[in-house]
Parts: sequence; C-alpha cells; structure tokens
Amino acid sequence: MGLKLEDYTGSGTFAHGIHPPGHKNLSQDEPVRVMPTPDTVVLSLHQNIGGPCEPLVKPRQTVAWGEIIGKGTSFVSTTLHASVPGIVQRPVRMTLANGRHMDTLPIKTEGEIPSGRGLWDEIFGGNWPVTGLDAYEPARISLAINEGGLVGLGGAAFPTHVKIAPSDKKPIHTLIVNGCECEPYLTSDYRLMVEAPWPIITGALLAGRSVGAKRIVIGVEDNKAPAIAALKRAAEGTGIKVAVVKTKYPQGSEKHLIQAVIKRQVPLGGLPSDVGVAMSNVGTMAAVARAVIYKKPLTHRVISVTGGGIVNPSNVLAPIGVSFGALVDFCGGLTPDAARMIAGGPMMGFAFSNPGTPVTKGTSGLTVMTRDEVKAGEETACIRCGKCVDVCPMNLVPTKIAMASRHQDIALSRRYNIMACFECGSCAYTCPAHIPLVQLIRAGKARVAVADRS
Amino acid sequence: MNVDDEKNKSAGGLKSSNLVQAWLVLVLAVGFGVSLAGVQLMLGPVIEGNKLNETLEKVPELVLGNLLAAKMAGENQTLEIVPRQVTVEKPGRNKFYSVYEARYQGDLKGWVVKTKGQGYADTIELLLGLSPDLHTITGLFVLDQKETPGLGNKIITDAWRSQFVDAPADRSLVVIKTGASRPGEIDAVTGATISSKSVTAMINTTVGDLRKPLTTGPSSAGKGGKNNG
Amino acid sequence: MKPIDEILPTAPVIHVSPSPHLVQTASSTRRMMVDVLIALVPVVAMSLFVFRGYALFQLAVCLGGCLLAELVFVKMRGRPSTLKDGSAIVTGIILAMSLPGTAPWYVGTIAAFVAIGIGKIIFGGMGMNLFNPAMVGRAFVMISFAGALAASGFEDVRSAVDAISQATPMNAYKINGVVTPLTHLFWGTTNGSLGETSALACLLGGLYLVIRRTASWEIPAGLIAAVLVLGGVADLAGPADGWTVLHHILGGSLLFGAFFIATDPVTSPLTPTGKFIFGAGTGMLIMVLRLFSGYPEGVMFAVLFMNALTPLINRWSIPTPFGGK
Amino acid sequence: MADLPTATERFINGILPENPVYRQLLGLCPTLAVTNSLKAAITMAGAVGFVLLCANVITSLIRNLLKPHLRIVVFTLTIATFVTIADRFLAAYLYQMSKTLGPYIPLIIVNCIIICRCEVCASKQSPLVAATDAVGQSLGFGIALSSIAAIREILGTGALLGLRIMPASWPDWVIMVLPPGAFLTFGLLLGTVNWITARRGGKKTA
Repeated sequence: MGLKLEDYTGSGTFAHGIHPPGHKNLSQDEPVRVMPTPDTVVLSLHQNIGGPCEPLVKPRQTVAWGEIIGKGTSFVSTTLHASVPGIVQRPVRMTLANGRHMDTLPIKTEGEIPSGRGLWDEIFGGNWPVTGLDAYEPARISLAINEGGLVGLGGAAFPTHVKIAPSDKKPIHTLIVNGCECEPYLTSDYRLMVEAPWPIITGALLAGRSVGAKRIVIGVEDNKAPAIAALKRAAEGTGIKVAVVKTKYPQGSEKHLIQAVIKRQVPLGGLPSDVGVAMSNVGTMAAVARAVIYKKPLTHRVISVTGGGIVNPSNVLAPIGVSFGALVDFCGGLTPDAARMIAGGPMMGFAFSNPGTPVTKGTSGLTVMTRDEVKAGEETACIRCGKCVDVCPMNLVPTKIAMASRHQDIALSRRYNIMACFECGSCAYTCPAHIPLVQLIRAGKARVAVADRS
Repeated sequence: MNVDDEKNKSAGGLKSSNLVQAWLVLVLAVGFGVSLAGVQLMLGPVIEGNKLNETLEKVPELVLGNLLAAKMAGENQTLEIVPRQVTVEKPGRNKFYSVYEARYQGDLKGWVVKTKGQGYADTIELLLGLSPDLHTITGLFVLDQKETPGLGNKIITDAWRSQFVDAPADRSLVVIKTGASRPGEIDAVTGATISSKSVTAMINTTVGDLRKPLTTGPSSAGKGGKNNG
Repeated sequence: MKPIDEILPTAPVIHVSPSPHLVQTASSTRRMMVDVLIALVPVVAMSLFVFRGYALFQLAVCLGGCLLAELVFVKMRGRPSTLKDGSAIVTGIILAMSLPGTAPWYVGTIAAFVAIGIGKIIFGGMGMNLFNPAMVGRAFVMISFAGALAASGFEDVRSAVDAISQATPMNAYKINGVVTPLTHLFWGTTNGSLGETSALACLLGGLYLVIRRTASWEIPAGLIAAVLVLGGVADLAGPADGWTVLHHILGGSLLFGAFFIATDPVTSPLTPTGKFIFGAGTGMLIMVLRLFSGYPEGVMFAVLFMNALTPLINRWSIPTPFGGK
Repeated sequence: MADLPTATERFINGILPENPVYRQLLGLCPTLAVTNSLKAAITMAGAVGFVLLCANVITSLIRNLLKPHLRIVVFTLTIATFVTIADRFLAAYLYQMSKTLGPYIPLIIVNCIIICRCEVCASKQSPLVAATDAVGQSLGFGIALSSIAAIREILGTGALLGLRIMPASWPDWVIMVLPPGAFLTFGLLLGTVNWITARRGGKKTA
C-alpha cells in the first residue's frame, strides 16, 4: 500500500509497531461538549518542554480572560495566559500528572465569558481565510504564535514558535500536520478534525508560510474516514494534501509519521528539521490560525474524557487549568470499578491519583481504566522470544536494554542504544512475560543521563 | 617466633647483598643440576629399557601366539629380535615402518611391524605380527589409542583383537557390522564402526606397503631405504 | 486490611503505575508453551502410530522424569514451584521425541534429570539457560550410552515392530550406503528417534508454530536454506549415490530440529538477523557433521554449538536503531 | 609473625577449611585432566605431594637468605627440579601410569598450589611448619582428586581401582570418563561443598 499522493514517496507506514485495541468507539461519535466555566482554574507555570515561565501577576490581582500572566524565561519557553477571568490567588506548589512538582497560579473565576456554543464559535467558528495570507510576514507569524502561548497540543508540549520559526540554517521543504491520534481511547484530535477542519487548514497555511515549506500535508490514519473527508473538503483549492496512513501504534510519533509520508529517517538525536520537515499537531494548527488572525491566545483545548471508568465518555472543550476532577464530574463521574486515571492515553500517559491535578496545555485526554483492564499479568522470566524486538518502532532490543538497566550496566545499555527509546510502550504491551520493560528502560535512561552529565 | 625474628635481623645483611643473592641462586642451580644429572644417570637406562620392552616383550606373542610364547618363556628360551627400519616410497612422500625381525636359532619366525594411522578420535598405534611369508596375520596389539572409552576403545580387548589372528594377509580384510563368518571378515565393535574400520584399513595398508620390501629379502629392502638393523 | 484487588468494587479505587497501562493479556509465556504443545501433536501422534508401545513408554519416562526433576530441583533452590509454566512438559516431550523408542528406561530418566538439572536449573531456571535443555540431556546420554541409543538401538532383533529392527535411514546410508526412498522419509515409516521420522508431521507442527509467531520463521528458513545450498553443492561435487539434498532435508532429525529444537527462544538470538544467522549456522554445521564426521547425524551437536554462540550472535546483530547510521 | 598459623593449624587447614581445590580453586588442570580413574588421581596427588613437600622445605630453609624479587625464580627452579625427579621416577618404576598421566606430571611445575604454598607459608615460616603445611595441603589435594575420581570411575566404568563394584547390569556412563564428565563432577561437587559451607555458616550466625 502506498500513499497514492504525488510528490510523496512514503509507503504510508513504518516498520514494526503494534495494533492495540483502539477503544475509540467510546467517545469518537460524541460531538465536543463545552464545559461550563469552572469556579477555579490552576495554571502551572510550567506547561511546556523547556523553561518554565515567570509570573507577571500578584496575588489578589484581577485578570481578564486571555490576559498575559506569565512570561517565558528562555527561547524554548512561552507565554502563559489567564484561561478564565478572575482573581489571582497565592501561588501553590502542586504535583502535576507527569509527576513534576511545580508552582501554580490558581485563579478564582470572576466575570463572564461566552459559554456553550458561543464559546465554541468564539474559538473555532468564524471566518478562516485560505487566501490572502501573504499579508502575514513569516517573522510576525512566529511572534504571534509565541504571544499566543502555543505549545504542541499532541502531548509533548514543545513551544510551537520554536518549531514554526523561519530558519536559514535548516531549510524546511515540507510541513506535516500530525492528525494521527494513535493512542488508544483518545478522540480529541479526531473530533476537532471532523468538527473544525477550517481553522486547521488556515493554521497549516500560515505555519507553512512561516517555515517556508513548499509542500503541506496532513497525515491522518485510515481509521478516521470522516476526518479525512472533512479535511479534504476544507483543503480544496489550497494545495494542502491529506495523506492517509496506516492505523498502527505509534503512527503519531513524529519520526514515524515522517517515515510514513516522505520516507526519510530523522537521525538519532536529531529533529525533523534535519530532514527538512516541520511537524505540528492538528489542534496546534487551529490555535495558530486563531493566534495569528485574531490575536487570541491559547486558553481552551479539546480533551477526551474517556475509558471504561467514565460514566459518559465525551470530548470536552475545557479551559486550561481545570482540574481533572471537574472534568470527571462533568462527564458523569467515575464508575465503581474505575481503577486508574491517566493524563493522556494508556500507552504513554501518566497515571495520577489526586483529582485536583490541573489540566495543562499538553493534556490531550483523560483515560480512566477499569479494574479488569489494568490487571497486570504476573511477571515471569524473560524467555528471549524477541517479540519486543519485532514490535519496537525504533528497531531496538528492548529486553536487552531493560536487563542492562536492571543490572545498572550503563555501558551495555548504551551499546544497545538506550537513548533512542522514546518509551512508546509497544514492547511492554507485547511482552508475554509481562516484564515492565518501559519502566526499566526509563530508569536506565535516567541513569545514563546522570552519567553523561558527570 | 622470637627466634625467627632474631634470625631475620642477623640475615638482614645477607638479604641486602646482591653478591650473596647471586651466589645463592648459583649454588641452588648447581645443586639441582647435579641432583638431576644423578637421577638421569640412575634412571635413564631403566626408562629406555621400559620403552623398548613395551614393544619387544610383545614380539614373541605376536609372532608365535600366546601359547607358544608362554611355553618359550617357561623354557627360558628367547627369540632373537632384530629391529630395522623400512622405507616405502609413496607418491610424494616416504613412509617409514619400524619392523622387528623375529628369529629363532637363525630361522625367520615372523615379522612385527609398528604402524600408526588416524582413528576416530586420535592416532592409533599398532603392533602387527605377520608370518614370514606374509600370508597370515599372527597377532595384533594396540600400543596407543585415545578412542571413545566404552566404545572405540574396545579395539584393545583380546576378544576383538583375536579376530585378526590367523586372518589371511594376502587380501584386504573387510569390516562388517555383525556375523563375520568367512575368513577375511572382521566384526565391527558395536557402536564403533569407525574405529574398527580404521584399524582394519591400517592393517590392509601396512601389509600392502610391506609386501614387496619384506618378501624380496633384506638385501632388496635396501632399495627403498637403508637397513638400520 | 485486604489487598486492593479483593475489596468489592463498590467505589472507585484509584492506584497509579507507570505507563504503558495497556497490556496484551492474550499472550503469555504459558500460552507460548501451550502453542508448542499443540504443534507437537502431529509429531507425537505419528510417533505413537509408528512405534506404538515404544513411543508411549519413552514419552512416559521422559515426561515423568522431567516433571519430577523440575519439582525436586526447584524445591532444592527454595523457589515456588514452576511446574505450571509448562516448560518442563515441553522439554520432556521434545526429549522423548529425540530419543529412540528402544532406549532403556534409565536412559530416558537420566536424560530428563540432566536436561532439567544441568541444562536448565543450574543456570538459574527458565530463561537463563545457555543450552537447549532437551539437547543437553540427549547429548549426555548419547555420549554415555551410545550403545543403547542411535548407534545400535535398531539392532534389537527381539523387537516386535518391523520398523524398529531396521537401521535408521541416516545410519543405513552412512554405513552401508543404502538410500531410503523419499516417500518413506516423508511419511515417517522408517526407524529413528521417535519424533524425527515423519517429515510431514514436523512440517505441520512447524508451520503452526511459525504462523502463530511462537517460533520465528527466520531460524528454520536459515537452517533449511543452508542445508539446501551445502547439500546442493555436495550433490554436484560428490558421486551420485542416490542420497540427494532432498534426502538430507527429509531424513534424520533435520526438520524436527529446525522447527522444534533450534527455535527454542531462550537459547536462540533475539533479533531477526541474529535468528537467521543462527539458523544458517546450524544448517551449515549439520551438513559439515553429516558429510565429514563419524556421526551419521549432526543436528544435536550443531544446535548445541550454535547455542554457545548465541550471546555472540546477539552482540554482532545489534540492530541499527531507526534513524541511526 | 605472631599471628601466622601454627603447624597444627596449617595441617588441618589444608585438609578441608582451605582445601586447595574446593576452597581455593587451585590446581584445576590436573583436577580435571587425571581424575577419570582413582589410581591415576592417587598417583598424581602423590607426585604433587612429593614436590610440594620438597619445595616447601627447601624454600623455608633458604627463606632468610632470599630477596623478595628473586623468590619466584627460586621457587620455580626448586619446583622444576623436583618435578623432573618425580617424572623420571614414575617413568622408571610406574611406566604405564606415567604414560597415562602423560604431560600432566611435567605440568606440575606450573601447578599453582605449590607456588602458592611456597609464597604463603614456606617463605615465612620454619621448615617444620612448612612441612606439615605441605602434608596437609597434599592430603587436601588428594582427597579432592580422589573424590572426583571415585565418582567418575564408578559412574563411568562401574569399577573402582579397576575392581568391578557395580552390578553387571550397570550401564557405563561413558561421558563421566570423558572430559565433560570432569567438568560436571567437579562443578557439582564444588556446588555441594559451597552449599554445605553456606548452610553451616548460616546456622552459626542464626
């Protein structure tokens, strides 16, 4: 199977990978619901990969919706805005879902913002031009993105202005918009593509112009036919292509989508720009369009609240900083057999236990799994069946790395390229001996990183 | 222990002197050398004798058979054994055989040939007794072998070796798996066909090689190599 | 307090753990063992059909021996019983299938104890062993009691079964130059070790394993390819005595070894490249042993030798990571 | 000096607590090579004992005259001499045994037990202590070799010292008299000795 797209040499897939059950039917046909503005939001000062931001507001200060409350401290860092209007409270140190302890700015809601359909229209509705975008200078686009506080909404939360900045050193020829939502359960990007394809297209055109890409392509997996149709319709006449790639985990990984679309391998430790590609998530593109054209910052995002442990699995448009507990309540609460709350999807997401944990810009979903689903098999001895080798999308030997890591053998784990692992979890999913491979490798990576520093 | 300490103190001077060290090593070396020479002088002949005896004491048995050899030993008679070396020219190389001529009161009673060849595990060394006219095999002894214990090394058993006694030497012996009945057929050792075949093949080759040098007499044997006897 | 799992689910109980949170529950080590057992069905059935009581007897001895050995040795180490994981059963059946039916009871018993004790437990139990346990056991008795095994087992003239009283095809060829017809080798109506006679049964079981991905296809593929190449060369170079490369493939324990012994995951390399090298190396050694050594068959020693090389092959075949040079 | 073991301690230590084979893992080359029959093992142990005794006594006698950096040279010289003497004697009076033992008698020169005893004991203590130490270590070596050889000979040939002791129906475990048998037997015995020691040690602390 090929892409059947002119100029794109990719085969639409990559080597290895797994096919976990999708469980997308729980929420894929649920139109995005708009959550009423919560009483408080808690905004972490560290919402992205890179440096945290510095608060610009004092406790008890009144802020408006979208007002800048934090400023990036470094290049790889971005602006933070109030996602609701209200009064800033004293900073609190909290544990985020990913386990990091961070200073947060709670804001007590006071004042009105559009609600329901009104809010949706405010953010995704309106007029999304596909022509006349030449008026926007590349440098201005990047600046507007930074001012909008945009980060990658797919989960990694890399500041978007860094990715989309025009660069002379590494010319970009292709912008790939990542519409692959390969994590099981999650459907937030899917719903956005179906319901609001126009801002995505506009945003992609703007981002493409900013990086100087000659080609723009949106990669979507073949299990999302309605999204493909919607995007194709919206993209008509713009030159943007939709690449239909194979449904497989982890197709949404940057490097693997590039391989699937243009058949280029991003070098180890390198970035997509090393092969002339810029990549961003579909949700980010919609936010780019809003930030550049309407000068509106990122304050809300679509979140999938799903899994067998949620009474009414849904896709929710919610302000950043809302607590996961409030999201759960909005979706009917937890079922009695709910056993694990995960920020993100079940393959790479972070489990947490405090319902007060706030949503950050990179939170693409909340998956609540049931007791039966998380029942882990008993760990037995590795019989070296090599199934983990067969599925590793990075072409590594996970069991060797994990064992080297278990025995704290840094040299051996380096020889097996431990740092190339991006913890997608394919190996641990497949392992018949139920060895916690990812956990071991993660510990090993930390150890190697420490050794590298000293 | 105190005594030791005092000794050390007094020896301190000796220990640090290079000259004393040199003399010590020299004296030791000479002492050891002399004692080794003594041992060699004393035991050398015995060892050489052992080596030769190992071969020679088998000769009567191999030429005359067990009974006759025992009888001769009982009557205190001995065979005259003349060792010689026979060289056989083969394409590309020469092959040497140690041959022992067994004579009794001047009459040629038979030959004993030392031969070696590749077995299953390692080289096998054989002593082969032949009648004077080289028509029959009169005996077989395995001098050295490293065949698999329990299988291949059964070639040293009397039972297996006795098959060769009185076997015809003027045609090739054949190994068969079980039930050798006709002359010239040899039963293989169970589970060790390779070892059995190796020994038989070595015998066939040796007899073939030596037929001409030995039957044409000692004088003509010199044609292929010099007579060392 | 009861453990969390035992509390009735009347209210959500949230606990955390690192990702991934999704596990493929359908696959487990036990399931893989069961797959091997299913794949062994045609082989066992064929051996029961050809050798009747002899096969039943050998199966009982080896299976009993292996289970008892596993029980005893694991207990000696003070570990919880590992009988349930099924690996001892697999070892037992493969061992029985690799022995001739006529081997006396003590051969099977000693082989079983050596297989489990020296082949597996001494290395630290399942997953740790360097050599294929069944082959360690077989090698031990093969060297110890060569007389009672392949070398002369078929000479048991008291045997009631016709097939037993003939030489194995490999021996018949090696010693007397007799070529067994291909059809006999294919269906398995010849003498030999219990499981090796029928090429058809081995192929059926092997295909099941490969399709289930319990055994990787690379090993049998590499092995058979190497035998084809070397056997083909021998065919062209050697005298036409009727023993062709096809006889090499269908005869002896080649297919049984290729599908059931060489594919033992614990003792074979991890990566596909490594597996292919392992298979090809085993195939080459088999042909070298068959053509040039004193033994008529070389599968066991070839597999054991390549087992010893497995850690090295693993080291040679570290795959280039995605995006690496 | 005062805390060096006495003659009695040296003697007892050599037999089990510091057994050269099982506890120190020294002299493994002959341990593996000549233990397929008890007779060969005893002869080997005897030869090692003779060399060890002579080397220890001579080393002890000259210990006060010797500079440390020369000691290995002198040890080797001494050992080589006595090994040659032992070898010649065997060839002269036990010709068949000498053929069986083959190169392993000359190889006693590099047997680490002897160098080790010269270094650890003889070069520090009096000839009397050195002599008892040599006897103790030789006994320990002999016990180790004999235990391995006895097991291998009985299992491998059904006999001990050439006398058949197993019933006629005993199937000889041929592998036991082959080199792999040496490794297996030695490994299992070593494991057993360690296991027993560990258990006894465990009880003591408990």
